[in-house]
Amino acid sequence: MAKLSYAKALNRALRDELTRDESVCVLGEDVGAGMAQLTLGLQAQFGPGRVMDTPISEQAFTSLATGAALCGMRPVIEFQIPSLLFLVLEQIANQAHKFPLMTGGQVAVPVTYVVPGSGSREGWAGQHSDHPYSIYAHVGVTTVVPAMPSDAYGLLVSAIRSDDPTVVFAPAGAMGVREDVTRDLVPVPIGRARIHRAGTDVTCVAVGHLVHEALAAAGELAGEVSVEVFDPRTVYPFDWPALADSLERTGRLVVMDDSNRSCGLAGEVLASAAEGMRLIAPPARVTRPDGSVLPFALGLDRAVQPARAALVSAIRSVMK
Amino acid sequence: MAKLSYAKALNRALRDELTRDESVCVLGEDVGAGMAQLTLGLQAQFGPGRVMDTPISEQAFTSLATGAALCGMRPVIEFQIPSLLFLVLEQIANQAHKFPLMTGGQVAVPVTYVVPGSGSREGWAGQHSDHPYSIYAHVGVTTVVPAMPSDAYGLLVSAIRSDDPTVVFAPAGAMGVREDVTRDLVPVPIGRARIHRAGTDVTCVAVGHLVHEALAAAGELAGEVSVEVFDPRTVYPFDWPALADSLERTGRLVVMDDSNRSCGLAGEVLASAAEGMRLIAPPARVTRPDGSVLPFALGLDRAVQPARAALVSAIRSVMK
Amino acid sequence: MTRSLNTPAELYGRMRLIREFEETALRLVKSGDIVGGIHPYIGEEAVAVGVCAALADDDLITSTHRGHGHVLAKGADPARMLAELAGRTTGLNAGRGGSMHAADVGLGILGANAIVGAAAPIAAGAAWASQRARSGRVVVTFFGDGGLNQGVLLETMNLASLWKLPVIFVCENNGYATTMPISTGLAGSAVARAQGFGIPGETVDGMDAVDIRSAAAAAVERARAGAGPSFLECLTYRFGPHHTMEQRIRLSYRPAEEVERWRLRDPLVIQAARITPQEREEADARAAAILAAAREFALASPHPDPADALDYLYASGMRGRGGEG
Amino acid sequence: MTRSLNTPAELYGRMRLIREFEETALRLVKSGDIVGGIHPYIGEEAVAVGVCAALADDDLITSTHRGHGHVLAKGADPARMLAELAGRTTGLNAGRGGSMHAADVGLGILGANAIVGAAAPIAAGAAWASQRARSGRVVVTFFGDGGLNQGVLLETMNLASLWKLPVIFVCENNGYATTMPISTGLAGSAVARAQGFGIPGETVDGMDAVDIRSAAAAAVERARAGAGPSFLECLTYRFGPHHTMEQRIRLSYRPAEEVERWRLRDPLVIQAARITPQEREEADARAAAILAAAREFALASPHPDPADALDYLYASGMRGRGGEG
Ligand SMILES: Cc1ncc(C[n+]2csc(CCOP(=O)(O)OP(=O)(O)O)c2C)c(N)n1
Ligand SMILES: Cc1ncc(C[n+]2csc(CCOP(=O)(O)OP(=O)(O)O)c2C)c(N)n1
Ligand SMILES: [Mg+2]
Ligand SMILES: [Mg+2]
Repeated sequence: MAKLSYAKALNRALRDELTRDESVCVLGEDVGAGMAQLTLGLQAQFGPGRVMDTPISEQAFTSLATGAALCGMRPVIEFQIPSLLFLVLEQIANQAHKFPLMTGGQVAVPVTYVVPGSGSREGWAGQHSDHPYSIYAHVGVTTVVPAMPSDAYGLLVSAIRSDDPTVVFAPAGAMGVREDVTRDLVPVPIGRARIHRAGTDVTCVAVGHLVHEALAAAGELAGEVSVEVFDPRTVYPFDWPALADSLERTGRLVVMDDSNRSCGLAGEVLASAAEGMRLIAPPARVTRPDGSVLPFALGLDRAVQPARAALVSAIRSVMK
Repeated sequence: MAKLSYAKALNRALRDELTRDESVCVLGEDVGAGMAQLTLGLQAQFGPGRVMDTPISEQAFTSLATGAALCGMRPVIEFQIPSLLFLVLEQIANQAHKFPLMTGGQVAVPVTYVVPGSGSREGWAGQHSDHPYSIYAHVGVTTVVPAMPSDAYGLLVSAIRSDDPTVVFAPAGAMGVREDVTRDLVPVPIGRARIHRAGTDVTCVAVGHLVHEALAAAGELAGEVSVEVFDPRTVYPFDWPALADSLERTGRLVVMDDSNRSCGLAGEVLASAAEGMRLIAPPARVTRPDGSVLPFALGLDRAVQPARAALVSAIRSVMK
Repeated sequence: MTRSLNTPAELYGRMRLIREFEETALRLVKSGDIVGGIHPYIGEEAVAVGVCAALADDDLITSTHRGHGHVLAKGADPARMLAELAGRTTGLNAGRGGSMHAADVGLGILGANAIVGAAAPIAAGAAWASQRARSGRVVVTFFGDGGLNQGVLLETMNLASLWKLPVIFVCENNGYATTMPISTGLAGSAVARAQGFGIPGETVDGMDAVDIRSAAAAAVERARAGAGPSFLECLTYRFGPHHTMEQRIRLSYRPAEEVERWRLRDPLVIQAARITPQEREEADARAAAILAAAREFALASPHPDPADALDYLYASGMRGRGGEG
Repeated sequence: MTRSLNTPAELYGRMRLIREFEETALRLVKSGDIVGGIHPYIGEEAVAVGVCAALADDDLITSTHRGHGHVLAKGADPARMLAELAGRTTGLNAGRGGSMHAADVGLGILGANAIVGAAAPIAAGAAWASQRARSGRVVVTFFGDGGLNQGVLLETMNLASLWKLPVIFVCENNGYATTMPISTGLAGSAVARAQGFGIPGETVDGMDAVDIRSAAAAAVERARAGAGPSFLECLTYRFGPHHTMEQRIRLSYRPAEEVERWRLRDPLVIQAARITPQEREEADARAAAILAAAREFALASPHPDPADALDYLYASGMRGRGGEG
C-alpha cells in the first residue's frame, strides 16, 4: 500500500462514514470547496444536502447539529480555526455535553467536531494559533488528538460512531505527515493510548504532532537514554492504566504538550502520575508558557511552542 | 467594626472604586436593580450612565467593554451565571487577553469581569452550577477566587486597578460568609497567597468557599494531623513561591478544588509541586469528578461537589 | 388528562391545568420541597396552549427557563413534571434536570433550556432533521423578548430562513427581561427584526389562546408546505415575579398599576368567557384533582441515590474518574 | 504621504497607494518574506478610502482580516505596515501582529481583527467611550458580508442603536464569504437587517470612492449630532483570491466572466477618470516610490529576538512561567 497522508486519512474516514451511514452529514464553512482538505470531493459525491456549506454562524450551526443529533442524525462539523473552539464552548460544553445527564438519559448527542489544522500554522498569529484541547478535556468532552495518519483515520471513524459529542483536533503540524499503511484502515478505539517506541528509562508522553518530535528526541538520545514514546491519542478520557503500566517499567516521566502550561494536559498527566503511579524521579513537562499568545513573527511563534531541544534536556534532567 | 458579609464587601469595593476613579463604570444585566447584590444601590448613587443595564447580549457587551478600555475606561462587567464565562470565552481569551501582545504593547485592556455566585447554587442544576476558573487560569487571564470578605474587597479593588483583564469568581458558597473586620479594608495584591492556619504535617490548598471546608477539616483533625491551610486567593498567576515555602515545612500536599478533575487547578498544583517542590509523600486532590455536570436533585448536586469528608480522608491518606 | 386541544373548553382546561400547576409549585417552593425556585408562567398560559393547540402530536418544541407551561401544553404528565421539580426519580428527567431542563423527548419536548436563546438553534436542528427526513414534523421554539438580543438566536433566524426550515419562532414578549423593560432593551421591533432575516412575522394578542392558535396554525401550515420559518410575537405579561427568589430580594421595576392593568386581561378569564359555567367548573375541578394527585405522587416518590449522581453523564456509558482520592 | 483625503487626486492617490501596497505584499508573500500569506484588498480600495475620507484625524476605526486598505486609508505609515507584515521590530505592532492584527492606536486604528465580526463590539465600545467623554469622536467598523451572520455583530447593532452610539457599520459586500456566495449565505438583505435593529441603512456603489465618501459623511454627521449609528452597505468585489493560499489549493467558486465584469469597474479607473493624466501619473509614481522605499525599509529592519517572544503579554508587566523545565 502507498504512503497515506494525514489529511487524506481524515478525508477517507469521513467518506467511509458518509457511505456507511445515511445519518452522517457534514456542516461547515467552505466544506463544499473542501478548502481545509477534510471534505475534498465529498460534496460532489454526496450532494449539498449531506455536505452543507454554512454561513459564518458557528454558534448557531454547532447547536443546530445538537438538535439534529437529538433527532437521529450524526452531524460532523468542521471548524476552520482552532479558536472557534473558544467561540462555541457554550454550545458544546454547556449544551451538547450536558444533555444526556440533564434529561435523565433520554437523549444522546452524537456530534463530531473537527479542527483540521489546530495549533500554530506559522504566520497566522495570535488569534489563529491556539490548540485548545485541554479546555475540552477539562469540561469532559471526549477529545482526540491523533498524531499518525492511521490514527487520524481510525479515531475520526470512532468519533463519528460515538454516541457522545467528540472533538477531533488535527494538529496543523501533523496534517502533512505520511505513513506507510500496510494493513487495512480500521477504527481506533477512543481512550486507548499507543506506544510508538518502547523504552526502559523514561516515559515520554507527547500529544499530536509532538509525538514526532518525541520520536526524534528518542532517536537522538538512543544509546544514552532509553525513551518510551507514549501517544495518548485520546486526551479525554485519558488512558491512565496504560500510563501506569509504562511508568511501572520506567519510573520516570516527561510530558510534551502544546498547551499553555497552567491547567494544561501536561499538568494533568504529571498530577495523575504523582498521586498514584510509580515515579522514581520528579517528572517534567515541556509546554507553551503560561498564558501564551503566539506572536506573529516566525521566530517568536516558534519560540513559544514546545521544542525538541527542550524535550531532550528535560529527558536528561529527569535522568539525573 | 462590625461583621462584614462577603456580598457587602464586593459591593463596597465597587462603590469605592466608582468613587475614586471616574473611568470606572459597571455593565451587566439587572445591575440597576442590584439583583445579585454586587451593585446594590450603585445606580442610584452614580447614575445609569456609570452603572448601566444591558440587554442579554453578553458577547457584545463583553467586547464593548474591551473597546471602551482601549479608550481609557475601566469597565466592570457583572455576569449573572457562571456558565456565561463559557459564552464569552472568545471575547475574553481571544480578544481582550490578546490585544496587548498582538498590538506590540500599544494598548492595555483594564476590564474586570465579576461572577457573583459561581459554582453550585443548590438546585439551579446543570447549566447554572459551573465554576470555570480553571479555564481562565489555563488561557492565562488573571483570575481571583476570594474566600474571605476582606479578600473579596481587596481583590476586587486590585482587579479594577489592574491594567490587564481580570476575572473575579465569587463562589456562591462564600457569598454569605461574614468576617470580623478589625482593620481598614485595603487592596489585596493579585498573585499573593494567604495562609489561614499554620501547620507542619500537610499543606492543604483550598480554593474559594472550600477554604472554609479546609479550615473545618483542619479543626477536626487537630491533635491528629497539623494541617496548614493555604488559600491561593489568585488562581492565575498562582503564588508558587509561597506554596514551595509551605511544602518546605510540610512536605505533604492535598488540594481541594471545585473544578472538574482533568486539567483543573488541583492538577496544576499537584503537577507544579511534583516537578519542583519538596514532597515526601504522594500528593492528593479532592475535586469534582471528570466531566461533571451537576444534577438537579439536591443530594446529587452535593454528591458531585468536593466534600469535607473526602478531604479529611485524603489528608489522612497522605499521612500514611 | 386529555391530549387534544380542540374545543374552547379544552383550551381553557389546559390553561387552568398550567395555572394550577404553577400555584402548586409555588407552594412547594415555599415549603422547601422544590429547591432552587422557579420562574412562574402565570399570566402567559395562552401562549403555550394556543401554540401547542396548532401542533400535531409528533411535532416538536423547545422551551425556556420559564418552561412549565410549554412542557405541559405539549402534553407532559403533570405528576412526572412536578416530581421532576421536586427532584425525584419518577420525574420526567429522573430528577436530574429540574424546572429549567424538563424534557419529554417522546412527546416532542426537546427540553427547557436555562440559557437564554440557546434552544433556538437546537430547534432549528430538529427542523433540519425533519426536513431531511421529509417527516413533515414542525418545530416550535419559544423564547422571551430578552432572548431576541442573544446572538445565537439571531444567527439561527438567518439559517432557518436560508434553508427554509420548518421552525416557528415564538417570542413571548412579556415586556421585561428580568428587570429590563423592552423599551430599553430592544431596538427596532421584534417583527422587523425577523423580517430583516426574511422571516414573515406577526404580532398577536398573547392573552387570547384562540387568536394565538390561529396565527400558529398559519405558521404551521407554511412550515409543513416547505415555505420556511415564521415569527410570532405574542404580547403577554407575567403576573408574578421573574423568579421566586424575587420574593426574598424585593425589586421594584414594574409600576403596580401596570401589573393591575394586565391582570384584568387574564388569559383564563378571556377563555372562560367562551365556555359555559359548567364547563369551566368541571375544568377547574379536574385541574385541581390532577394537581392534588400530582403533588401526592411527587412527594411520595423516592429521592435519587447520591451514588448515582453521574448516571447518564455519557450516552456511551463511559465513566470518568471520581473526584476523590 | 499626505494625510488629507480631500481632492479627487488625493482619493486616487490613496487608492493607488493601497493597490501598490498589496501588489508589493503579494510579491513578498511569493518570495517568502511575508509568512502566512495575506487576504488581498485589491478591488475594494474605494471603500476604505471613501469612508476614511469622511473621517477626522481623531476618529477611530476597527478593521478585519482583509484590513490593509483600512489601515492605510486611515493614515498608517506604509513602511511600518509592510515591516509588520514581514514580522520586523519596526512594524506597527513590533512584528507581533502581522497582516491580520495591524494597529496604530495613535492614529485611531484600533486594529485589524482575525475573527469575523469580532471587531464590531470593540468599535461600539470605543464609541461608547467617546459618547461618555463627549469627545465627538466617531468610530467606523468595517466588516464583510459574511460578518453579517456572526451573532456578536448582530448583538452589537442592537446595543449601538439603543444607546445611540456614534458608530458606523460599514459592510463591504464583496459578494462572497470565502467561497460562499452571498445569495446562499444571507437571508433577507443587509440593509433590512440593520433596519430591523432600528439602524438606518443605505446601499452604495462600492467601486466609487466619491459616492462612498458622501454616504459616509452623512453617517458621520448623524453620529456626531448624537443621532446614533448608521449602516452602509458597499457593493464591491475582490479581484483576487480570498487569501493567498488559494493560489496553492485551486478553488473555483466564481465564474470567470463575473470576475471580468467586475474588473471593468476597477475603482482606480473610476477615480482616475476624475483627475488629469498628469495628476494620475504623479500619484502612480509617488505610490511606487513610497512602496519601493517601504519595501527596502521593511526588509532591512531587524527580526525580533526570540528571547522577547512574550514581551507585551501583560500590560501590567506580569510574567508567567515559561514552558520548559
Ligand atoms: C445567556 C443568558 N444570559 C443571562 C441569563 C440570566 N437570565 C435568565 S432569564 C433572564 C431574562 C430573560 O428574559 P426574557 O427572554 O424576556 O424571558 P422572560 O424571563 O421574560 O420569560 C436572564 C437575563 C441566562 N439564563 N442566559
Ligand atoms: C468567526 C470566524 N469564523 C470563520 C473564520 C474564517 N474566515 C476568515 S475570513 C472568512 C470569510 C469572511 O467573509 P466576509 O465577512 O464576507 O469578508 P471577506 O473575506 O469577503 O472580505 C472566514 C469564514 C473567521 N476568521 N472567524
Ligand atoms: Mg421577557
Ligand atoms: Mg465577503
